[in-house]
Amino acid sequence: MNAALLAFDVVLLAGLLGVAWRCLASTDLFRAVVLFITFGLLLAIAWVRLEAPDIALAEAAIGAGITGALLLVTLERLKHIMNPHRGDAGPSPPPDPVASDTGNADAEARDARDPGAGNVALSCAPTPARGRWSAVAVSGGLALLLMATLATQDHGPGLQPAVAAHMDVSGVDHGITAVLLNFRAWDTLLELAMVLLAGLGAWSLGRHDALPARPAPGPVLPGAVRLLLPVAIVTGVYLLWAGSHAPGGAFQAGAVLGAAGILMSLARPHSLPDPDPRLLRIGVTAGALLFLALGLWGLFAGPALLTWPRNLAYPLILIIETGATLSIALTLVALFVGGRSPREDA
Amino acid sequence: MIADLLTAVLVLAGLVFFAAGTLGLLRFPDVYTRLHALTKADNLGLGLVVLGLMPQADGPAMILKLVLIWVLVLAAGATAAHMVAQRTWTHGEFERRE
Amino acid sequence: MNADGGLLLLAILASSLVPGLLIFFLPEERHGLRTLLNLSAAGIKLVLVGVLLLGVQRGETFEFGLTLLPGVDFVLAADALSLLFATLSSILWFVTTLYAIGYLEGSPRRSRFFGFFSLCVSATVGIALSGNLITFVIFYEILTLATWPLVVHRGTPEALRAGRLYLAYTITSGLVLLVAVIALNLLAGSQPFESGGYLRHLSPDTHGLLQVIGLALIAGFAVKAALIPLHSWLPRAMVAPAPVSALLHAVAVVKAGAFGLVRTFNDVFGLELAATLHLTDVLLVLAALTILYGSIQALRAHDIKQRLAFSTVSQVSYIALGLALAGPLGVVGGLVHLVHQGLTKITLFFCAGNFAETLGIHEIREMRGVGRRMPLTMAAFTVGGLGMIGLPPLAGFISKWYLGLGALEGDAVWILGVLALSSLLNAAYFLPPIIAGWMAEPEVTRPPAHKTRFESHWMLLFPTLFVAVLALLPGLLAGLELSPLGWVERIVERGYVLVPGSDMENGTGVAP
Amino acid sequence: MSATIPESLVFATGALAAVSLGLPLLASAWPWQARRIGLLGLSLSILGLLATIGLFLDAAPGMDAPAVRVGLGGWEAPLGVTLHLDGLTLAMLLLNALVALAGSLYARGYIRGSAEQRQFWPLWLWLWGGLNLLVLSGDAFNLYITLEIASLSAVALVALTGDTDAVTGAMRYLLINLLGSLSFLLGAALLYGEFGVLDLTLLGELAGDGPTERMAAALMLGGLLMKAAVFPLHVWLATAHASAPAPVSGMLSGMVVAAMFYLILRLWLLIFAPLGTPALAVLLGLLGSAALVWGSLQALRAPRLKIVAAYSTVAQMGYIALAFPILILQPAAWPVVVFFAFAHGLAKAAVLMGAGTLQKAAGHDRMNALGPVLRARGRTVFALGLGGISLMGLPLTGGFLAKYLLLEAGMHGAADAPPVMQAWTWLWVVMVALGSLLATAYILRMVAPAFARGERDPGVPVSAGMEWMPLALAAGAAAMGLAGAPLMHLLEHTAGVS
Amino acid sequence: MIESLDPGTLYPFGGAALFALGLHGLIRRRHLILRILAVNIMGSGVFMVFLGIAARGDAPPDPVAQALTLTGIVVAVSATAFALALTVHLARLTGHAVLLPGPLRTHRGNRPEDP
Repeated sequence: MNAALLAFDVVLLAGLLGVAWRCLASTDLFRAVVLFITFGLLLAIAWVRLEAPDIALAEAAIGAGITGALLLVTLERLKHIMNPHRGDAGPSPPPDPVASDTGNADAEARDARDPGAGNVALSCAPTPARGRWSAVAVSGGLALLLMATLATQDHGPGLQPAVAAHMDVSGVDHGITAVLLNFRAWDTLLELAMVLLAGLGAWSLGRHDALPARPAPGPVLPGAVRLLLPVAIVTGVYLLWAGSHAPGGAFQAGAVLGAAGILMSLARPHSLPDPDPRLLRIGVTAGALLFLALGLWGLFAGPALLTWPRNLAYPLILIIETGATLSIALTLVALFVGGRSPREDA
Repeated sequence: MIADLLTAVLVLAGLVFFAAGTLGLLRFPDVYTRLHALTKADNLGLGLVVLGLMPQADGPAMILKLVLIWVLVLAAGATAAHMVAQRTWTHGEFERRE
Repeated sequence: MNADGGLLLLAILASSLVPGLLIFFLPEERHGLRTLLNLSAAGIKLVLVGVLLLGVQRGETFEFGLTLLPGVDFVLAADALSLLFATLSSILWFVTTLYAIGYLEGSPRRSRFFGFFSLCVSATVGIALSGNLITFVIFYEILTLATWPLVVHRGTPEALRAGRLYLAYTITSGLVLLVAVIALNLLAGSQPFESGGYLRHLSPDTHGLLQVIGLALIAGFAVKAALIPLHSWLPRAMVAPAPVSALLHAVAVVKAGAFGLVRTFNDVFGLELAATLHLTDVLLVLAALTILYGSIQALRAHDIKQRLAFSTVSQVSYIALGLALAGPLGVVGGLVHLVHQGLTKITLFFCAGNFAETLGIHEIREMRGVGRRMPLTMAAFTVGGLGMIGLPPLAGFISKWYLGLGALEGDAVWILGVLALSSLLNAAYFLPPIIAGWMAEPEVTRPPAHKTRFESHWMLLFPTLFVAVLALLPGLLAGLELSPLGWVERIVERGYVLVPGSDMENGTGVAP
Repeated sequence: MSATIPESLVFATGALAAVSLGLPLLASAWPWQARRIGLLGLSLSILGLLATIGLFLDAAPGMDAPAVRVGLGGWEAPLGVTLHLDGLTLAMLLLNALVALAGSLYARGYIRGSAEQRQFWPLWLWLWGGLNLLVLSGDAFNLYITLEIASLSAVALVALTGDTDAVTGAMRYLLINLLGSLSFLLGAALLYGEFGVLDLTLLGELAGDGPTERMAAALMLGGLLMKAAVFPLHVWLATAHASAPAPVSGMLSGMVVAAMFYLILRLWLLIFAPLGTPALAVLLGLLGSAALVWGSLQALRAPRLKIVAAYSTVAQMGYIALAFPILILQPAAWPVVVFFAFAHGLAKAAVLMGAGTLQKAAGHDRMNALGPVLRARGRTVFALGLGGISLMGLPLTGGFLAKYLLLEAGMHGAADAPPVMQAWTWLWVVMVALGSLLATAYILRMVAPAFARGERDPGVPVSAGMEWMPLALAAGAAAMGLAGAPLMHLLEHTAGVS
Repeated sequence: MIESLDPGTLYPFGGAALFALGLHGLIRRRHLILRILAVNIMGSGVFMVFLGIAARGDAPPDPVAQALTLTGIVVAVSATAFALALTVHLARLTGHAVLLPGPLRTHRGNRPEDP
């Protein structure tokens, strides 16, 4: 039986390495991004194979989904920056039945003439042959060294027994959530800070441009969005709640809700009002602030920071996870939108 | 025992449709036909796989979740296909420069 | 007594440091306040040094210690030797401040000048009062940092080049010293100066290493003591304003190097160990060569300040010579010359500054007949010149007399020849300007000076005359207890050099 | 946790971590008041820190374990994340607080626009908080996250000015940081794979010198050396530091680079000390010497004041890299790294902020046209000079003590090293001496125009903070010259120092 | 031979290979988007090593290593998001999204006419 599994592993790893190699070696950025998203999905399968469903969920939602969306929108922005005023007038495309008088109508008409030109931003020079072999030697050598070192390691169980021993006290009965939100809560808190910091950094660079994603003409997308949004929100909440006893949790739920937000901002970009900057800032910081505030209770009363009293552990963890989910979803949408809202600088 | 046999048969049938879809993707000349191959074959394939997994499910909740997955993939597939088709129709073939 | 003794030392240091830092932040136009600060600081320091002098004479100990790092202590201590240098520099600082205020009347950036001027003096006094080698090196390098801005004060490209050369020499010497001090610290631990040297107890097998360290220390101090071949920065630094050349290059900086040699030979190695390690012979040759080389270069120099600079190069080597003779009489000669040369040389520099400031004279040949126009300054110049040559009643004679005795005692008879030859050379480059000054007819008719009460600005004239008188006193009153000679004999008697068999030991004390 | 650790110290450790995270969070939630939160918070945290140092100093002799180890969430070492408080941590926290407070007071005048302030202050506090958490953390994975937080906020701050140089420098800095962090994480993964434990102290007890430790050391220390801009990997430092806003470049050169070396030292003391082979010593020594010479030569050639300061950082980091081969011979001399970090941190922050003041006043910082402003602004030039003196290692400054310790350790190590290493160690001693000479050259190049004759033009008036902060920092660097013994006393109580 | 190639050793090897592949891409490719992808692939490599370690031994997988990987993925996505925002900002300023290894602009200011 494990011969079949071994074969599956070898094929999967070969596939992963192949996709990664093709992705990094391609000269067309769009192809590289698509390959990268495929790589993310294959990776999710690998995590399932390694009996880590939570991580597979996160990888699919965040690694492939959110990162893929960010990459695609960045490519669109680069294309928009590289050649904003393109080409000559030509036959205009069939009238767009639903097109509202968006500012982009003329831009859309313009770039319809030479479809290929738009992609000049999306290609990049192939790698110069000069330093090729030295780079291959360095990375190959590093790979072999790593493998040799890993081969010498024996197969201990790691901290699994320690976690199992304290599961009864952790307030949840799913290992990973217990580690994330109780045993190593400090890592998770700093991780929320990291997400927040990425948002602040993106905001500090400048104001966000008019969303490049032009609403596709026709009723199909708005209709699909109307259908998918509620389902996404319900799924997100379900994931959040299920995290305490089954694979799921704040980050996966946050990613799903973030994806819903991105979908909403893509489908109807212009009718979406910029949120009040003060509320947005507080919303983005709420998750981590709540987490720290509850942690302070442990500092003053209990033995150390971030200690949950035994009987209150589950409700506390649930509150923290909700806050974290909202903040992560908000931050991911903000990162997708790009810079800070013009209202902030008023 | 019957359930395992049923699952194996249905999943294999599903795989056949997936293979057909992939073959279509590789062989068909232009965007629109490839879209057909992908959305039609894969969705059907997925339906059969979901059916195949149902006997393995341990409770009505799991079955409903499987059906929900299938419905979502259908909706997403249809929307995506429409979007790609419309963009190609308005902006011409996304030529490949190798 | 010890606690407030340390406070007294700190007060002496602070008395020039704190006003210096205050002056930095004084706006340029506050002349009155700046002069007040300067003079009061100089006055307070004089009083404090006086108190210290009396204290040390009564035999009390003054000590201040602060551990910078485990095994590295910042120690200030006042003993007879340090008093010698501290008294000299505080008296001369008072006089030079007066002179500088007069000299820099109307020139820009005086707050900056006097700020760094005060820092220099604090560093000099710090050098005098430092209790161990690491503290000495710390103040040695602070002196470098404080003097550089004064050398480049005029801001001309030439001054900046001179400053760069000065820094190159002194920073490198500071580094060499630091490495040597660390090596010593590793060998013998950080010990305070101890008369007779604290290294003499070390076992003989470390002598090879001690020799290298000794040579490094000599090299490090030789830069500031302007021994050849490390002297070339001194003539170039004459580009600085006169008060800087007078106090710093005639007294503070150059003496710091010489004082360093004195401390190393007397209180670190001890003269016997230095002799066995042949360090004294190296120093002897270096000193002799520098004396002659300095005098010859002085002869060839046309500019007054260049001549005085080269004369300083040779005169400071007398102190090194005294040390190198390793006999009690030689040391007496060297130490007493430290004071005499300081007083005499500062007189000459003040006169040079006076001539330049009042009549714009820079060259030796322009001094013809200057005696008629500026008789008092010319008289001071004469006293200084004759003192340098070493005519009997004056101070120079006493140091050369003791150096001669020391040479005889240390049976280095050829040194007598060097002394005689250098005195001749001194005469050769000092007598012509003196004679020309008094006797010769002024070539160029100078514009009639605007009638002031005195021949030049009073703040330039009085300090010059005061210092000229000071240059006379040690010669005439050599027998007194508190005269430099008397004080140096007390230092030497206190067992610095108890070379067995010398007549010094039985306390007869050679009367002048 | 041994009973002798007083309750108040455990609380203080937790409080320090909470404040270091709470302040940035508050500032991010309420950017309109971020400046006030920042200034108030920083001053309070300094007071708290001083109190903690006092507590630590009189409790430390009584404690059997040299370090206060607090398991967050009540979970002890292998399972939970532990915070780590000992002499070394407190010294770095103090340095971080001092440089950050000085930078904040400086930034009050430097960052004018209200929109720009709203972006600057949260990121600034994140940088300070991230570095605090980095220094407090005692867990390998937690170190990875704090490294990421500090690096990301540093990159965002560099890119804040928005001119082309800054953003290019920031991008290059970001890529180097990501590469460094990932290699650090892979090293931690290898250690976890071998020992199944992430806590540094436990790793220290388990680690020997097998293949895993060697590979993990190469990856982790390599990543950190990359972030600390040691010679071959220093390319990002010049553009990033030169074009960043002055308080940021002060913090980058002063604190971020020093924190990386703190981490290298911490890993060295706790885990990787047995790996110190002569070959590694020679390699690190050569790297350090190359950095020293290359950095100084570039500093002598650089046309702009801030670039001279940036390359001077590369050179000074060469000093610290030189300290490690000497540490292999003379393990007891490890405090030299902290002394260098401290002295360089204060002095370099003073120099860079001084340069920022001059740039603000003159509108540019090209050296060949800066004469008039230099002549007019005596106070800033005095700060540059005093900071420069500490960089040169001349007496009675922090730099002097650091150089003294390094020379002493080098010569002591050379005295009783095996013959082959003796030659190399003497080379390191000579390089240290040469380094301070080169430092004199480029500091002189910065300060000399102020003394040259020429017209004086104070240029645009600058705020009081920008006028006095460089001087305060330079005075701090000088005052550290007298504070050698207390710092050494504080450092005695450090984990991993047998 | 077969049982020595269980996931506990195979996937860490794969992770090491991915890390090296990503490093190669990061060194060689100049375009920022590709470099960011390379960094992500390196990150995935490290996470594969972590999860490979977690799956070692026949005991149920080690939740701590898996939690660390989850945290790592979120940190990776935040760093990537910021890197992409910075790339767009750089493109807006310089007109291209490539970090040319060209001469350091630091020595540009030598001539007086330099900005």
